[in-house]
Amino acid sequence: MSTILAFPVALPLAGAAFVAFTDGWLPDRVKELPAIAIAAATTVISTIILVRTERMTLVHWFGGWEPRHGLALGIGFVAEPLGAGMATLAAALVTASLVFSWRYMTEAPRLYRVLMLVFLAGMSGFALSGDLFNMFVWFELMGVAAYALAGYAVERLGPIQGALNFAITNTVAALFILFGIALLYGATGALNLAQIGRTLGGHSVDGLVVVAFTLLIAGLLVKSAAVPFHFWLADAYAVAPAPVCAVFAGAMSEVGLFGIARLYWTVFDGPIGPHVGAVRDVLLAVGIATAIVAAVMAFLQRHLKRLLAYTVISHVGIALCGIALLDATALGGAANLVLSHGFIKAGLFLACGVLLREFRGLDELALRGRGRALPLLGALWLLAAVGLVGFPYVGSFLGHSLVDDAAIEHAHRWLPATLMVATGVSGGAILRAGARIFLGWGPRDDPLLREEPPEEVPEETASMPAMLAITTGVIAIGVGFSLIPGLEDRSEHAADRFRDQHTYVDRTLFGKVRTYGPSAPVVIHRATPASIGYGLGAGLIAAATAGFGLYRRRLPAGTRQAGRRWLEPSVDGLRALHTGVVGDYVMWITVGTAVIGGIWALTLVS
Amino acid sequence: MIGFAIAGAGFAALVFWALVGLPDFGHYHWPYGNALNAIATPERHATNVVGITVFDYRGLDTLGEEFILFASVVGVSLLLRKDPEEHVPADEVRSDPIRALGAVAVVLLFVLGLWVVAFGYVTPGGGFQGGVALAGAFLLVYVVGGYRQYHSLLPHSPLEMAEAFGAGAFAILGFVGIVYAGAYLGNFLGLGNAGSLYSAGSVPLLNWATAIEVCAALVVLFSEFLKIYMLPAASWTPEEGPR
Amino acid sequence: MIPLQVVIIVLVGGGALAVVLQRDPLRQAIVNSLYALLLVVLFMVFQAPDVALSMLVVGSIAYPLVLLVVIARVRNRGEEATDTADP
Amino acid sequence: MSYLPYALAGWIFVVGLYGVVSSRNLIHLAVCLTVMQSGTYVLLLAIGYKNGAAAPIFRPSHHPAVDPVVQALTLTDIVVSVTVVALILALALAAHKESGSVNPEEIADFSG
Repeated sequence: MSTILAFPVALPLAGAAFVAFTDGWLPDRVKELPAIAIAAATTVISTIILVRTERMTLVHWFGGWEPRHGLALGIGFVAEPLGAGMATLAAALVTASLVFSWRYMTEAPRLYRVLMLVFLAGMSGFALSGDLFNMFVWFELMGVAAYALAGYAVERLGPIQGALNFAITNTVAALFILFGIALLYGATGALNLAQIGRTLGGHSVDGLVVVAFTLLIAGLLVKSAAVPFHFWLADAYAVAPAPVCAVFAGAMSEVGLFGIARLYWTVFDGPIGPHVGAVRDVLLAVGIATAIVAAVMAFLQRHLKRLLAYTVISHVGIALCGIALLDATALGGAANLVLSHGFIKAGLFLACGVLLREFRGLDELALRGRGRALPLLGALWLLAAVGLVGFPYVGSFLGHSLVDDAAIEHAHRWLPATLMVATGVSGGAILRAGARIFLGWGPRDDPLLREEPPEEVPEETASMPAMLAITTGVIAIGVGFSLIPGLEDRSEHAADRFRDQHTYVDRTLFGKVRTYGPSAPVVIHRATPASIGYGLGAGLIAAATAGFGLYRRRLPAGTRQAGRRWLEPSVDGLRALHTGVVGDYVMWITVGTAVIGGIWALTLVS
Repeated sequence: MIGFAIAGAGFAALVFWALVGLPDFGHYHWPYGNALNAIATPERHATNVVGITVFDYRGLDTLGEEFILFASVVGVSLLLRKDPEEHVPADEVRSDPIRALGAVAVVLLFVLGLWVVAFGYVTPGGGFQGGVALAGAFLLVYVVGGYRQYHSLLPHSPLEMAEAFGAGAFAILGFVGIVYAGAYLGNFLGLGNAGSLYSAGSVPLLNWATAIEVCAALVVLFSEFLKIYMLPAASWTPEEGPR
Repeated sequence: MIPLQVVIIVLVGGGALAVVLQRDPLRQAIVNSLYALLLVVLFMVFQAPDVALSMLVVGSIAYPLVLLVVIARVRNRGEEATDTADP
Repeated sequence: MSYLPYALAGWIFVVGLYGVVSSRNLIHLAVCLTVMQSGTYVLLLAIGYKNGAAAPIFRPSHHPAVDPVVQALTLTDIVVSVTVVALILALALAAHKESGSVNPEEIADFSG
């Protein structure tokens, strides 16, 4: 009955109320401290929970309402390594962005800090909760705080449109999830994940189970921005302030993926287990489409934050493929990808904040060559790009290799190559932007890229060294992820525990505690030659894409003509789909859900 | 549009196909609800089971719900912070009968709101419903009196402190629950006797914390929107800043 | 299924359609409050007094205030209103 | 006949979704979102209903009652609906201040 599980949620909430209550009394210099202290304390507590979950799964029943002979009465938090890892990632990124924005956010800073703490509580709650409706409440809390934060720079139309698209699409997603929860409650009479999974085990796969599964997965796919539900993400991340984007990109999109894995393994694995092929194929198709489409769109952007937003979507697609393989190694790989990508992308968005403070704008072409004044930032940008690409033993390499191994195991030989191409293209887009800004390569203008409105300028008072230090720290953690000894065995072990529904039910409903062996031996990941090959391949493709982006003019005219004739219609078509009008986005959500639901209706019903 | 029509029809078909799988209407037979109905009075001495479910069995949902309201009102003040100076027009309601009857109505609605909050765990009602009614009473001051009375009666910062106090109190009461009852949001006061105001342990405290927070939050929300409404049309044009 | 349930279910179904089909925001706000009232009756029929009270209070205080203020502000700009904000 | 309340919930949900997709005015869209959400209220309460049972208010004495859990969920749901509508309307106000319009097409500042 570990009450420590309540703190990652209760502490930020009480802290947010405290910050809102006492802000008028604190002297100016000290105003920032309470929020940062609370976020740091939450990070420490989440890390303690993560370490303790290595030994055993922790459970806490709120209000003291323990289950009575197998019937859950109250709401329970169940902490497993993956969930605790997600909560720790969220807390670390919120702390980093609060320190980064020490004087970066000068308009209504009190409201900004309150919303960041509430946002942290929402993510921690979603990662730890063992109750389906409680997860919806944290999903909504995370959403409400995020909508306001996205619309922070409210005096320009861009942020308002971004925040509106974000709010409306995610609210529709939340309603899909709620409808799915109501259906499940009708079929099982339970809201506790373990209880629903247990009751649903005996339930035949009928229309209700299939559509509830579709609605829940579609709602979470909207939150993690998989194609065709991804349109809102680029609009929202391109306009939110840099520290807010760091937390959005680093943790919020991944929370959606975590929800999909949690729901499938704990609730739906029972009834849908025998038909797992159909689920795997649909999620793989969505994952690959997301990775490829977003990588291409990233290449077509010149506004740095919009470019990074599309790379976020592309990486969500890759992690979704890891989850979609529905296999322990792949799930461990996806968890690694999520954690390493989370830190690196947060670092890149913070780097955009530094660029914005220094040069008043984030337009890649306008910043050409001006980055030479910040060599450290240039080095960080290159390091981050290499880390995202999954170069051997750097950044997300461990995650990529685990997913590749699992794909080969499941006879999906073509998957690693596809993911390599997608990673390469999105990495190439980042490299191209970095090379043009920090090294001055490439032409001054590029017709392929679109013109974007100027960015709002932060105050000069933000201290440059502090911002650079935070950016360096965050990127360093992300890049060094593959070198953490024994991480491979730990993540596979954690993935196995995550998938083991029977032990989960015994632990939560019947209190049967099972302790797990000592942590894995300390050994650095022995990569298979195939995964090293894919890592190097991705690096090469990234370099080639960046080169193509910068020096397209040097190609012989003939190939350029053929390229334009062949590529132009599809590129324009793809770009035309992103209309920026929220009615179209919700239509795409409906179309996507209807298609996925239709496929599963035909294949899953026993 | 045709694409959407087909997809929309497909989506509707899926929804109605799922609803067929639900047990027949009126035949709720699950142990969860029946168990909560059975143990509400014996173990918590409370007669309104929905109120006890909201504040005790599933108290964490209500904590999240309070902070959703708190965060959205903070978000609205963040989004609408950009406006020029306060503009308080002299638009008093001049007809005396309305003012007199209005004053009576305000007091009645206020007392009704307090009553609905107080008996939240005994009869239908509760912190949220009563809180909104109380906020309605404050709004009625504007409707029958005028914006000047409303504005002077409800200065902005104490309201935001009350809102933060209500939400924070709910979270802090949860921590007190750990100290006394061993679990976050645990019930820690004596249970009193069912059917009376003094019953159901610490639920009344949570109930009143919610009421304060909801009332203050909604009044802040109304003030934000009324402040925008009161701006003269001239000042409601975009500054000449970047479009 | 007692007749009262059938009647109120049909009314609520019609009410929902009316709210969605009414494109003018001001009229829609009024129809929305009537729809909220129908929902209150439906919730009473479903033996849910707390929810009915909540819907009643929200439908009569929270939604109308928020909607009418925004509609008034948006319509003012549309018709080049006079200087003072007409109530 | 026992399918009618569920059909009503599905009907309200789909009608609300149609309203959101086809809306050309943010205020209209926000209200359609609340209609869509009211579909989930009706579904939740219909699931918890028991023929011949009364409300779960045991005053003065205990009696067969409907499911209290769905009513607690619906209460939380109504609060979520109010807060989201307030936020979206605040954004609509800001959009109207900047662009003079609340039509999502006219607000589309950038795309692609």
